[in-house]
Amino acid sequence: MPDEANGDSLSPEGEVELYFKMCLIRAVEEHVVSAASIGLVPGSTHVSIGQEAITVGACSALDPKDLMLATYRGHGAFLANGGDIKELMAEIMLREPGCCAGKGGTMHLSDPEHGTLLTSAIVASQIPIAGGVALGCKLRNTGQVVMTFFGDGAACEGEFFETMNMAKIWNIPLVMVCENNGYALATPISKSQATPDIADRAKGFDMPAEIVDGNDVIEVRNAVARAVNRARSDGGPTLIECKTVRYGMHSTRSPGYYDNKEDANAWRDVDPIPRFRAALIEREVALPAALEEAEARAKMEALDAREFAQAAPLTSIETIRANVFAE
Amino acid sequence: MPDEANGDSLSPEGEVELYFKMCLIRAVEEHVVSAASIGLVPGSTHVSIGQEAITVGACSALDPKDLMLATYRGHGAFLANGGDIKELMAEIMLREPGCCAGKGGTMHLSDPEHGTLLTSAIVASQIPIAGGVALGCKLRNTGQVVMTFFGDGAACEGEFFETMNMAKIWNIPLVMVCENNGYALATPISKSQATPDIADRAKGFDMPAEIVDGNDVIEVRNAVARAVNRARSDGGPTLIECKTVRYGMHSTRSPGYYDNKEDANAWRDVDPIPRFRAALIEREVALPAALEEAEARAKMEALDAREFAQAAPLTSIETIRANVFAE
Amino acid sequence: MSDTVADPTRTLAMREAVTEALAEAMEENPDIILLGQDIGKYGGTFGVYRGLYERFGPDRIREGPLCESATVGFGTGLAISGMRAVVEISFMDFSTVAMDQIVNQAAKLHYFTAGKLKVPMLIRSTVTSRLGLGSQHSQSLEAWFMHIPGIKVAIPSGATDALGLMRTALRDDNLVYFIENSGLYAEEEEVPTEYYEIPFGSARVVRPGTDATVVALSSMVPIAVAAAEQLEEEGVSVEIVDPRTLSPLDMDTICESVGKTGRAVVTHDAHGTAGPGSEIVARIQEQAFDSLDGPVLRVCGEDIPLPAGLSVSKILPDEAKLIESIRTLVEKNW
Amino acid sequence: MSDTVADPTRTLAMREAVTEALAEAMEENPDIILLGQDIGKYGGTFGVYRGLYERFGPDRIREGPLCESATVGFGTGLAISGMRAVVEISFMDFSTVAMDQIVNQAAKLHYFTAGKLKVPMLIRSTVTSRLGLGSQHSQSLEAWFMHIPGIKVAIPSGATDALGLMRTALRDDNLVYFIENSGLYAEEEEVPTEYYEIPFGSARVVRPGTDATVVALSSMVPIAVAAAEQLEEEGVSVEIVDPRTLSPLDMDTICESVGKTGRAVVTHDAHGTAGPGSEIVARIQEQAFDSLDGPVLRVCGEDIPLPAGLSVSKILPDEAKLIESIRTLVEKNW
Ligand SMILES: Cc1ncc(C[n+]2csc(CCOP(=O)(O)OP(=O)(O)O)c2C)c(N)n1
Ligand SMILES: Cc1ncc(C[n+]2csc(CCOP(=O)(O)OP(=O)(O)O)c2C)c(N)n1
Ligand SMILES: [Mg+2]
Ligand SMILES: [Mg+2]
Repeated sequence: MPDEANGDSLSPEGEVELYFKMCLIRAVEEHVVSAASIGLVPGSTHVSIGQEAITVGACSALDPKDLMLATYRGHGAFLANGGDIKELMAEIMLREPGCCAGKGGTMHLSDPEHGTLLTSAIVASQIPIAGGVALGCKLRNTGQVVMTFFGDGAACEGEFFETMNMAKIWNIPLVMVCENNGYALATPISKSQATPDIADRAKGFDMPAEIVDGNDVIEVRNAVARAVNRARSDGGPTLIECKTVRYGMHSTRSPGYYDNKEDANAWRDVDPIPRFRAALIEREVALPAALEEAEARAKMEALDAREFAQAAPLTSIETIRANVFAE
Repeated sequence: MPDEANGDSLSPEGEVELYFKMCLIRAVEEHVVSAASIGLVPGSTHVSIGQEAITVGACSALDPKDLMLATYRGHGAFLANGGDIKELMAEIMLREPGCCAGKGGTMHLSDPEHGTLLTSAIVASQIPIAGGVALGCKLRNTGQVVMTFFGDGAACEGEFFETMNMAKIWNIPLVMVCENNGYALATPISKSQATPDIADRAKGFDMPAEIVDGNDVIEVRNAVARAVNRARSDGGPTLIECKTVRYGMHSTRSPGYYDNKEDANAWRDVDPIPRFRAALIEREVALPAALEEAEARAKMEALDAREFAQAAPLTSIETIRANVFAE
Repeated sequence: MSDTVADPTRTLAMREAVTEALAEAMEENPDIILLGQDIGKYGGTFGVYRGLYERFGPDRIREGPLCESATVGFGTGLAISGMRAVVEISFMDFSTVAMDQIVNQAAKLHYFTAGKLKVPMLIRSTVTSRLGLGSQHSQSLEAWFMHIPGIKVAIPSGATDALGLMRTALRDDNLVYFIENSGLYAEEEEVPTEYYEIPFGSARVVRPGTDATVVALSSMVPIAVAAAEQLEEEGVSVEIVDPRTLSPLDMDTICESVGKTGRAVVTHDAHGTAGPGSEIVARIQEQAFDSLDGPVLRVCGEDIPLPAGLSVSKILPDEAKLIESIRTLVEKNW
Repeated sequence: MSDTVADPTRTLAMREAVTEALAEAMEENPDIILLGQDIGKYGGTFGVYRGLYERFGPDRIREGPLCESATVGFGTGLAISGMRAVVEISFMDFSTVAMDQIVNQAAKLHYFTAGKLKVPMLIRSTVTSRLGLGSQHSQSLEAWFMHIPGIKVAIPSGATDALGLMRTALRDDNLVYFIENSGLYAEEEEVPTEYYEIPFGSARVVRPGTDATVVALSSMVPIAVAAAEQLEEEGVSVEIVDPRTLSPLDMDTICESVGKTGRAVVTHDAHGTAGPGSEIVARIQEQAFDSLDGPVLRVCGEDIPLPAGLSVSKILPDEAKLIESIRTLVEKNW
């Protein structure tokens, strides 16, 4: 974990590793879109393209023992937090070796071994659950910090507020990371938020809040690191709003709505990956060739994972019937 | 409705009328407690003793056409808003001539004719309903303002926040009056609120909010009048927090909890009725005799109502079976 | 040319039927307001509102923030203030977020105010039992709402019924929960051109038969028809009854059928245990015990959370399971 | 002196039984945390937690703000983080505020993570069906939770069962919804002094009989006993079975009884339509059709929201209604 972290506190290798992870997520998500388009991901899947800086930056500020909960738009968070790429791909394609044996699918990932407890498909529902996990960590003095991701839409649901209130009263080690991508399905924040900044919502609870550029991986990392430090030193919860721009659609099933084509393409102008690449080169952290190598490696890993998943057996009926109750 | 109202905008008669109403509520509530103690109000009843300045002050700032929704602690609001005392008493004692035919009971009052739509027994549930009523008024351009009462406990429930957000976005004529009496059942606000002031919660929505002394009927009236003016002139919603002190118990069934006897009796030191009486005399608005007369009249009306209710028939099984569906 | 002239019809998909009934009612009644998320230009998660925003504008097609509980509360507030609210809860699973407002408020206000308030509100949800969207996006929860007095529950199985029931719902002064299975949206039917309504509490005999009665709900209706056609070939004649509304529930039509056939199977996607079928079974044996040649059987969703992926269909009822069940009834001597 | 020495017993009220089981488990397992409103020094709305705060302190008896939804969410979070949560939802009616967390999260996490997460959580609610607190404070909603796979539902009718079931619940690694009727809290029973647990899914034959079986839930159990005693005098012998848990449901014991008596009545306070009894009836006729001399009848809460006041009992089942129903079954030749 970076101490009052900033880009400099990372080694050059560390920064390239962040870059690699962002590329890995991008490559995986592109496979997900393509797999979905040929029917390998039935139903719907919500990719996190364009939001890689948030998940990668935020997770990089956690210790390995820390815990994380995310949303149905969770592939990126899962990978950023160290989840196995093959288990992810297999899960998305509903195969036996998936991280949830292919029963959860794209919206329900779990990998407690790497600290990813769950991703939930009911908007905002994971926020109080994360609060409870944080309370458990505090009560057992484990020194763990708990982070939860959620969207701007989730910030309209009552549980977001209920959790802020409880988190502040009980002073629990919770880091609440809002990925404000400007839309909840087809609803722009102008129609869903009393003020444009979700961070405002923390004011009523006297909870520290920060707004960061969600397309700048180092800025996200640093802000989250401050929150993690606060949480770890018993300073209580923090809300971090990461401003970003949604990748031109809500999900493969529900396109969402944009007033015009420019809005739908706006994410490209702020794409965090080329931006981080340029910064790394400008700051002379890495040579273009090294970054190209990282990107190529990411693509290779993603392709491998996809091939693994496609070759894996679909979840069996025995598996489907299992786990209704714990023994 | 007072225009940028203050005590002076009320005639002396008007002020004495407020005093009378406060005395009326007090007298009714005392009958309710005594009736409950001899089994005439089975179950549980939540009286509003000590909180008369809030309901009377707030309702006095409404126009007759305005609408109001309150809570299970709603006898005071019902009367303050012009409801019939006999119908109230009969309802509390579960009699046929009750305002809800004796099927709602103490927690469920309704008197649309005088603008009291409903009182709800699920904490916070009436807040979004009030929002919807306000939206309806706005859409139909009726010029009506909608007010809802709720407690400090309700300010922990998600719907309070959801409604603030919607009310602000849609700029609806809603006045949200929080009766902060320091407790939700046995839970003091120190255990239930991230900050002691509920008014803080409006900050995150850029909604105007005021804190007033809830035991000063004129102060309440003035603050609500400002909010009503704002709402009526399409200026949107307001949150008003009225600080008060609970009457030594939560309900006749659930005493609530106080750390010590002093806390349980604290309400007496700030009792709004003697306080208003003293102010009226000091400001030479009324002679002690006139106030005594008002108080005596209130007691008489309350007694009449109680006797009426006790003599009225209990709700019949035919009535009980009616109204499951509207025809 | 035949003697009787068939009533003129037109082709309509179930999705279009819902849209049409909404548009028609909004045209006629300016007090109808739609509330929900993503119902504006986007047209709703399932496209049911397409075109309405353009026709009726943002005041009446009122797209709001993502908070189902307050949204239903606002709908109730609109309804008691003299408007008529239509509230979208896109997936039926999300009704869980708004249960207090639905069950304790909207369903009960008319009752406990002794009729002073009315709540003319329609809640619409789509059930996606067979899309494979996972445990939180697949549930058929109609039994919950049947259980609560003060709620009417409509659950059409095709365009004709959806149109007629929706028209009735939009004139009813009570809370109506309207449940549409996404698998039926694209299904087309010949629908009468003349205006008609379908009263609540009137089941439809989808197909006459003499050997067994199948009471089928929603997406199980077309599957039951397929099963019946298959069995017809084997000489087993199956009558299919679609209750169309669960509350009120038309037991007369169901019992009349059972009186004729002596055998009944109830089928739906919802979990079997404490599902809508449990009530139907309980009432059949209460009201038609003497007619029964054997127990009333159920072919329902297994008691397993619905997994992601198309394998979800393996734990849902299908033609084969239904045929097997009917055969058991017909063949076995009880 | 008789040959057999009776097992030693002590007198315990149902409320005390619940408190004792909680205290005992908390003593033994430091990972148990209680969450809810008013559970501290006050001891809970129904006094069930009295004394626990003094014994276990504010960290473990964690009194919090009034927000049932997030409270259940926090409970789930505690549970998946390795603790065991006990969450108070004081009146069962308030479960409506937390349904998503109960039904979509806590009940399903184990399933959709393929067993990676466990949710050892107990939710406790009191049902006040007969206190006359009005429509929003009277509901018996157990059928909703029976309907959802992944939830176990316990519904004791007295101290002995409450103690044994609560002990089991506090060792179960699943979500358990524990339902207590306030009318039973003060009822005392002779309870074994020796430690015992009652496994889920084991019904109790409360009283043996030969002419008719009454399956009774919760507060209807003592009323059924009174009815049976009355009928005994008329020469009708009634066997009473208390399922004790609705999920899992012990049909073996119920069907064994029906196999003997040939007649069954199911009774509970919950609304009849789509209530827990519907499922029990459906299963009895499925599994014991050949034994039945007549339909399985139900004596349940009417399908009316519960009004305030003690007249509420008029629309709930009682001894007279139960007796009438049993007589109908016994007298009529089907
Ligand atoms: C309670 C609930 N309501 C509605 C939905 C349907 N839905 C899924 S994602 C979504 C938009 C959420 O927006 P946001 O929180 O901003 O996250 P994003 O999709 O932008 O990542 C909606 C409405 C849901 N899953 N849960
Ligand atoms: C959703 C819900 N949870 C719990 C309760 C039980 N309950 C009734 S009143 C009350 C306290 C509410 O406190 P507050 O909002 O401050 O109002 P007050 O009683 O002080 O007027 C509680 C917990 C309820 N009625 N509804
Ligand atoms: Mg978003
Ligand atoms: Mg209070």
